[in-house]
Amino acid sequence: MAQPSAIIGFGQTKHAKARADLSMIGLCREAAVRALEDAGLTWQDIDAVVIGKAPDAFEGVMQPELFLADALGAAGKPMLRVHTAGSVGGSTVIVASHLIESGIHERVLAVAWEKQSEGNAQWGLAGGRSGGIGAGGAFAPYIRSYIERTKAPDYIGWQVAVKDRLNALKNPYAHLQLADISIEKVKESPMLWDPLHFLESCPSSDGAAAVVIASEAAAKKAPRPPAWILATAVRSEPSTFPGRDAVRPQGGVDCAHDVYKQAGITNPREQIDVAELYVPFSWYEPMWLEGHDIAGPGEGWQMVDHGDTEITGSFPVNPSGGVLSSNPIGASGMLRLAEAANQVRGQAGAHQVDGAKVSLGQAYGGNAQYFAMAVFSSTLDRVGG
Amino acid sequence: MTDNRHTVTSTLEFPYRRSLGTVVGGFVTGLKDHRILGIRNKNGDVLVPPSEYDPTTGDSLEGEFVEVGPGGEVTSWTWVPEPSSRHPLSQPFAFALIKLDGASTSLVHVVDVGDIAAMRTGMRVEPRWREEPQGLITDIEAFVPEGAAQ
Amino acid sequence: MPATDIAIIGWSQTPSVERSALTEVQLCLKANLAAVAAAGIDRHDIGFTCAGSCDYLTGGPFAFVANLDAAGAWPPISESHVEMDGAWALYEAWVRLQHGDIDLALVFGSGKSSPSNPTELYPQQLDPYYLEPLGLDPDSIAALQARALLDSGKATERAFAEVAARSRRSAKSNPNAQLSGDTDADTLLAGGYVRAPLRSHDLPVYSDGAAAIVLATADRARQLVEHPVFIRGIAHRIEVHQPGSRDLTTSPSTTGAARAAGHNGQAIDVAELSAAYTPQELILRESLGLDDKVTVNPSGGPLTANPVMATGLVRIIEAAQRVADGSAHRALAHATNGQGLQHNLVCILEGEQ
Amino acid sequence: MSDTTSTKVEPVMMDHMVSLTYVEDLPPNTVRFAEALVEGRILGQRCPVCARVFIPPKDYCPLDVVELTPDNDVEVADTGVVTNFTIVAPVRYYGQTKTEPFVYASVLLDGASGTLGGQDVSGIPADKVHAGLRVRAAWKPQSERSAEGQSARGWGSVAGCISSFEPTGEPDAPREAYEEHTI
Repeated sequence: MAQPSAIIGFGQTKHAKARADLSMIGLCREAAVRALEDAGLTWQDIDAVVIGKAPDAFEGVMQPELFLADALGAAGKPMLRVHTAGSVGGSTVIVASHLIESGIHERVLAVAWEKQSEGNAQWGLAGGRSGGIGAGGAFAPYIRSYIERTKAPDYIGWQVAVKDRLNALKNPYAHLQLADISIEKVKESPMLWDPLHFLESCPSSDGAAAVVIASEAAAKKAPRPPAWILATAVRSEPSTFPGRDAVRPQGGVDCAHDVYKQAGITNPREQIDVAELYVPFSWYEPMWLEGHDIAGPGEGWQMVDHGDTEITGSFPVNPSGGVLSSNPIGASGMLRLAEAANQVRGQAGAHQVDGAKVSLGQAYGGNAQYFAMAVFSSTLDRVGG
Repeated sequence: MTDNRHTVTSTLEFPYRRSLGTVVGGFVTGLKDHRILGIRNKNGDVLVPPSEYDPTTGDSLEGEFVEVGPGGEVTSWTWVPEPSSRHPLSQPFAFALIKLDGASTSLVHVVDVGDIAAMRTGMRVEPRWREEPQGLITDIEAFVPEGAAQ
Repeated sequence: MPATDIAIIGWSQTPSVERSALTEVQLCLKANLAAVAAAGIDRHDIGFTCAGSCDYLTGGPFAFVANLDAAGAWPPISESHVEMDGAWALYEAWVRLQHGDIDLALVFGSGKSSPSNPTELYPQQLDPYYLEPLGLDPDSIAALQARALLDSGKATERAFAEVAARSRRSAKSNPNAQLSGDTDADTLLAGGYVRAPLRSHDLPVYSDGAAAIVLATADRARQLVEHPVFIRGIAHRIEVHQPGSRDLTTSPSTTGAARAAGHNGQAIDVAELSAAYTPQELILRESLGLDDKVTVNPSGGPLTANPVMATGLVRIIEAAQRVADGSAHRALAHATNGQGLQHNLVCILEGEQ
Repeated sequence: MSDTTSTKVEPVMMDHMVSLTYVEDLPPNTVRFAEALVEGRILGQRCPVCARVFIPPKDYCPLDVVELTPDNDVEVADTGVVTNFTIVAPVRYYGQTKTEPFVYASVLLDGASGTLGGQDVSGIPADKVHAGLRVRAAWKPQSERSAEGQSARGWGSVAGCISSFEPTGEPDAPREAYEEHTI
């Protein structure tokens, strides 16, 4: 049976539009060195390295983990490269956790990254061709359907955009630091993909994230509290087919129920103290609250409207500022899981949610068709006993 | 469609702009001054090309650059009789591993000697510099037999 | 090493061809359908699926997403993808099966090399600062490795040619091979150099193709098939990237992977090695301690069929085939990733004790 | 935590053009689709298991995971309904030729189960485009039709033969008529 595993170290870069001071190597190492320091370990303590990133064409290096492997201390060790589109950062953590849970390794380093400034993600998303619509163009119709289905008022998206940017002010690593953000500014920002405004969209960032995942024995020796991984799950479904519900993809529903069941969660809204959800466009916050059955149909936007998802609310979402504040694509999913883990470790600093014991991290990718989710806890016990 | 196939051609093209950081950046900056830099690790080995880390341990290298070469010895080589559009020289040339004087590792580069018969393992070479440096590894246009650079 | 025994219970590969008009997903579908049928399972019983492919081969960022169609991803499935040869997808699935909550996994690998020119494409796979701007191509890296091997006195050009001739002869009985025929070293050595000291016979073919394997936990495997092929050990190791910073004449990562996979010099009957270049077979033989009694690449190996990103998975299939048909008691399969044998995986297969 | 970011020297950059050419054969399903389009016909493919009609044909059903053949090809109408859309302000990037906002609509053709994505809607102001709008294909003149836009990456394109979709003037389709097939 699976052995327990825990996140014992987390490091991330200062995310920025361009980290022109660093090579791709330097970017990954900045996060990895910080994760090792947090875990009180050195490169020599690591048994295996798992690397994740979104499409190679974003930086123009085919399988860049081949040249990054020894830069991440992997010489003489196993190295895996994961690629599951936008969810890849989450999948990378999960693949690494499996290496512990299977009993193969004691300490695994997982690194996820993107250096968007080297290339152009919109070009990449368009397959290098003209006429690309960007991720926002792909998701805007789904958002439009959500609004139509739930009769949500238009300001809900603006509220999420403001909340996440205010949260980012408490996170020194966040790319965007928009102290003067306001509903008015979001509403008045250019319409990019109707109904999405510029300020309802994620930035394009350079950044990396890294975590050290350890066995129970190794975690108990860690200098700081571990985040026990109570549950992980991934789900994939085809990009598009007749009858697909792209607003509430079945893969997202199934993935959520899988982690809830593993973790012993019967009432996610009550039993989860904080969630880091992959929200690259504002409306995805209420969409995932409903799509993961944290809120009932049409109730997700009401949670936003009532302030429940604020850092001081009853169900804080993205206290780190989320993808709306930093989007190094390949790393964004890992940041969600690792930020959620840091909350139950009590290590989240100024954006710590008081008393967080159980957290949810989620990443999605592709055409809202790839999901990677994890539940973390400050103890090894299942939620609800 | 000569053979009844429906063939489509597409090009994946993008002008990438890379930031090099201090170590690769220091190396290519050195090339502009006709200096080849390595970096020293904890064991005293001089790594060429230099890296921000020790490849065998992952440890950070704090940037003690060491000038090496410019001469060195070919430790392995092959001959490219028909260069592709991606190769740095249009005439036949050698790819070679070159251990520069003072270096502990070998650098991959090209050797321009005109004929395969002039190549051998152990031969001494030195850089021929590009007239207009671009901040790239190819600012060394090619290595040539020692004494032939002028 | 974890305790749960995992077995290979079904497999399939599409024939390796120089150019297929079918899309990668269509090739994957053929391989997956046949592997699932061979295992005699219902695809809905598969607990985990893992794929290996590379976007840059077909030039489409997110190309791998389309391959999901071939996995049978509706209703949604628990699935992952590595930007690596399918052999590493198999590794990930083998790890996942150790958890004990699922008992069947589907693994597939695929690649179409025909759309691109390897000499143009593969420099993109190298360090972008020091190597890629030189346009260093895979044949040249292999040639640097070959000359280092010659200079070390451990091999001769004739030995390279003998590997090629034997591989082509072996491929005659492999219906999936792209290149086969009767030849000998003298004939091959009469050819000119492509990258001295390598001639065209020393280089791999490039193929379009896909391969799939169904894995099962031991108990489930015994219920489903008469002769499950057990994975006795599987492990992999990577080395330093810069070719000038490592000894190209040996493969310590292969030695390390084999040891971690539990191979301690026991007799091996058949070895299927991802030696895309003839000198690499000699390097791998030494690194694995394989003597002349071991039958190496009875399929013809990557010199005769090389669906990049599935080549390693095909080695596991070919080795499993020899165990299943009784021609090998213990077989070793090897996969590689990157250039100049940078990253190596070893898998040890056996039949029922 | 240590701070390894602080290097105040001017960053050293490297410009690097990557240009890779790919030559592919179109798969048989796309060849049939492209050839029919030039003749003014739109081909779909009906899965005998689930009865869904996919356009363009893929030669397999991704839901039932069965292979399909030319025998499963069916013709669908060149009229249909806009099921969903957005108006895209084109992002600028290398190779992008679009400069003005454009309509990006999904069209469910009569007789099909899946939509054609990314279609232009003309003959109506962009702000009047809406879900439920009945449309008909605006075919290019026969002499200008080509297999342009077809690729081997799985999604056939009508762009070489159909320039856009135009309103038919019929009343809007009720939402129930297409709700299950919007994306």
